[in-house]
Amino acid sequence: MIELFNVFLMSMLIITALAMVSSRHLFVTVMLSGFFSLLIAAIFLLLDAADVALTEAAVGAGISTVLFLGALALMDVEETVRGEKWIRIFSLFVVAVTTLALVYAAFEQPAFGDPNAPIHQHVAPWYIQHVPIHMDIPNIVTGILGSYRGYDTLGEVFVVFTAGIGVLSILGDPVKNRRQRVVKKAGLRHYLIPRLVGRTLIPFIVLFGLYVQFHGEYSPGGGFQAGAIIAAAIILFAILEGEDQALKIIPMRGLYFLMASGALLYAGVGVATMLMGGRFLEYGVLADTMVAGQQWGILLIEAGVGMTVTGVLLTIFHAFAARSNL
Amino acid sequence: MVWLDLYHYWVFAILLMIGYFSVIAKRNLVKKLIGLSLFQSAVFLLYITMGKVDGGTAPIIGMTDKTDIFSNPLPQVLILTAIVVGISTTALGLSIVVRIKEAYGSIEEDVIHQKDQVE
Amino acid sequence: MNMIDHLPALQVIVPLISAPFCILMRNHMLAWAVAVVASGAAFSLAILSMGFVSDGATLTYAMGGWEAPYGIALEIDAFSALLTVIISGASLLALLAGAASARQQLVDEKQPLFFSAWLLALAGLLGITITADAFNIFVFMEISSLASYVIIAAGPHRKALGAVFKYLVMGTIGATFYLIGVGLIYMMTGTLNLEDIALRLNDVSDQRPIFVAAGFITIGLALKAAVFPLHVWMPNAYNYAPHIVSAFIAACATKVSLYVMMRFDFMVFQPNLVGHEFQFSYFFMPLALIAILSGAVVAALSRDLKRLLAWSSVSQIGYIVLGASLTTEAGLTSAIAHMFNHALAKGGGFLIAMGAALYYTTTRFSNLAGLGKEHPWIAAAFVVIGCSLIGVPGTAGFISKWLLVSAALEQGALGVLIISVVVLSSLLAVVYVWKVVELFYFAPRPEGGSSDVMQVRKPEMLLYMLVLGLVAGANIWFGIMPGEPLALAGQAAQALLGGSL
Amino acid sequence: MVMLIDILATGLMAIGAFFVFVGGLGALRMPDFYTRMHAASLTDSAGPIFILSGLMVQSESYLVAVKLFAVLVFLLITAPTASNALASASLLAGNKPGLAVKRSSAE
Repeated sequence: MIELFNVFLMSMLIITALAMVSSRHLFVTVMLSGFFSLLIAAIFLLLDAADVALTEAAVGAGISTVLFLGALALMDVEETVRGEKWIRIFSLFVVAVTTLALVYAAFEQPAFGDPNAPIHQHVAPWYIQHVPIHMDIPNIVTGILGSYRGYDTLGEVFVVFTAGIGVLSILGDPVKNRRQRVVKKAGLRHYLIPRLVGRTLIPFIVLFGLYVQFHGEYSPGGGFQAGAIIAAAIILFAILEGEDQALKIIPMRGLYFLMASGALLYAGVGVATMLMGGRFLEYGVLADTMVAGQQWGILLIEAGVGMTVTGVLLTIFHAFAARSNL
Repeated sequence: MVWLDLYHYWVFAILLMIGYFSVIAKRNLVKKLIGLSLFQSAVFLLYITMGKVDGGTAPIIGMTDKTDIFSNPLPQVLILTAIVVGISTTALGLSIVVRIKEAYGSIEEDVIHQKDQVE
Repeated sequence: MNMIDHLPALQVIVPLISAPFCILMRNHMLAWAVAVVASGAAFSLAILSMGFVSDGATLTYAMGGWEAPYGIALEIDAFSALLTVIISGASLLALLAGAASARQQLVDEKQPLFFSAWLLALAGLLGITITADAFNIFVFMEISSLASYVIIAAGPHRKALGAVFKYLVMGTIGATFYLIGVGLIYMMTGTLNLEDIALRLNDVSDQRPIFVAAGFITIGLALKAAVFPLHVWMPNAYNYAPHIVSAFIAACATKVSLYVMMRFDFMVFQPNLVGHEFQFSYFFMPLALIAILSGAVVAALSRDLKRLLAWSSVSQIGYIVLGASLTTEAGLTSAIAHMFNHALAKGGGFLIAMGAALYYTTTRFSNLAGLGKEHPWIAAAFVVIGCSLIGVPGTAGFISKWLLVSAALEQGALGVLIISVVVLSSLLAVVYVWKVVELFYFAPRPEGGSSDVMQVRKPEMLLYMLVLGLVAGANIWFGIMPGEPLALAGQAAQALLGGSL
Repeated sequence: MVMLIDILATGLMAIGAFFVFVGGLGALRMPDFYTRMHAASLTDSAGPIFILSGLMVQSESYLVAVKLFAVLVFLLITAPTASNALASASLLAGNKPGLAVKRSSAE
């Protein structure tokens, strides 16, 4: 039964992808890409990847759609020029070669879901066995993300940070950009109902974000998802009440600070463990016992991740919105 | 049937093709970015698929007490990272597209190319 | 634990942590100073670790205290030590020399963001070279690429935007290809640590997914390394980037991708896959030969100094790939030594372009005519660096070319072809270097060309001249006394062929 | 008892599925924007009410039931709001309802 559902979702996925690429209207493409993300999140959930599904839903369907729409507000939404024929033929050729390579690799792969596949033999069982011993938290994904591969996650935070300062550097400071233009309408002021409902809901969304943040060790969730959710709540506020109001609550300087301090908190935990006699990001030394130290470490770095992600996503949103005037 | 057992893999391959084609063949810059994110999503699917274990559950201890078989958590960790990398790339790409639109008045690669030639 | 034990971690962490501090600086000079200090620290750490590995030892570090393959391991051996020296040295020198140029090309209030991105690019490149984990390479590759897009997009000309977009698309495709390859390998071996992969690959080496993975990883990294014909993103990106960025990125970015490619190929695939070294050879050698010639031809035809240097890079990357594709110890030694020497020459070349642009705003040939009369030192430095690009005896470029030629001689008949290509391209290099030298010394100054010159402050100029002199001097020094880099290159080549990490 | 719960749950979910199906059909077949939107709003009002109640009846623990209820409440607040925003945006953009257009042309 679940297989059938899986096949259905997969077919929808392919149909959506085809529609996305063939549609000439960019607005349609972007809305479909949100739908695509939601579908693929559902598939991830069926494949037991709850954390990934939550992230994809928050980031892919939520934030990325908002970004695309914000950018589309600044440009023509119609795709006018069709590529020349030789380009299409060349692309088909390149894609065909790649696909042939992938088809060639398909056989001799372990079967889908085979518990004896090499991937399930070597490192993974060790993690599943040792997470309860080393850090005693139920969510194994959080354990690996925060501790065993904490260095990857540090890198990831800095990727996000790079994107934040990159967008700022390319598009310019939102506050200055806004000042240069005449602000016509701020937000959806004349829509009473959305405003009212939005205002009621925003605290709950933030609350949910905080739950996802601090419950990440016990259930799917963690800093990235929480950051995306909290950022989404504030973006909703900005859409309803206007950019300026949102910037009054958290000004640009605050966002800079949020971005930087989140990244620094994460790296700072690493430096602290170094100074306390451990290796970089060896949380065990933070407290008396290994387990307590690991839990503290993961809690702290997840907080850092959440701060940076929130700060960066809001910064990017403001940077786009200031250009488009919403 | 070997073919049908691998259907997740085929979906991955088809999505990859669609995205890749869109990146190379489309002349519209936003379309290229959309294709790029499609291309990356396909790879996410590849990783998550290979982590699935038959009869397993999400790797959270004590979430359900029916089984103690867990799907492989490591690919999930990797893909969490990759998703965030993907959105970062998209955001950066979009901001460049916005600037290109402002500088050239178009987001079609051919038009931009023409304007560069004229100069 | 002793602080020295933390060396591999500190090498990456120091620039990484400095980046967030940079954006909190309100003053652009302060941001610049933070970047200089961080690069300087990274450079001294790199020199320090070079001292440790020069006797054949490797420094290892288990991140978070988790031993590989469960945690992420860092590793510095001769090859990576040489790379870290190149990267951090290029960053430090470009920053020191480029203070005036940055002021010329960038808006003051954007400079904290710019230098922060610069440090992230530096940390990303260092992170790639030091890690021993296949997925960690991807993460740091993305840090360095995203940061490079940002600093290249800061270029003043609108064409920089188009160039960066192309770079972004192709770079992301390359990284995603790499990710597919790593995924397939992980599927078959269940591990991500390079050393562990090399061990466990042996059991499954005859299976198809591994072949395909090798292909995806090689193509993906070749894209990032701008190996012909995947170089199309590079010339424009280097050309339209701010001058200070060109000097940094051109000296080290593509080499890091080449480094990863060589490490993967020689340490993971070749010991395990039957016949892989021949595939590697036959795939890359023709490409390298075409790259060497075509890059030099386009460079000889170009009418802009930066464009010339960028296309010369296509040709010079060809030399590195050619050396690697011989798959012999001598060939690899020449490739690795050329990484170092080319970084010196190309970094120096872009420094000249930076200085010329300070006085004449652009680097078009029509603007630069007669530079030698007004700024004799810059022109003299170009002569030295140009000789190094050509490979004149007594300069650094000669050493690696000589090594390459002697490595090719071992190959018999094939060697003759290789040597003739090398000689031909050296002649082309003489053509393009001579074009510039002639322009600098013998062409008359155009009327009123230098009217809109920016005000260059004295200390900035002094720093610039000092760095330029240092780089030009180094091109000669390492041409006469190539001891240390050559020893490291030899060790690295041995380690690569020994198949141990 | 278990049997009864199963029947009840299946029945509720079937009704919900029916509403969703009708909503989808209407969104495709209705003549103009507003009527189509009206049909589509069925999929996120009546549909979820029945489907989620069916799931709640079936759920194993109270915690799951409460979570499902929270989801339902959230949906019932946001879905109409979204429809309202969409409709008024369309009206502001000058998109007249089909019936009104017909009437004015008949007069």
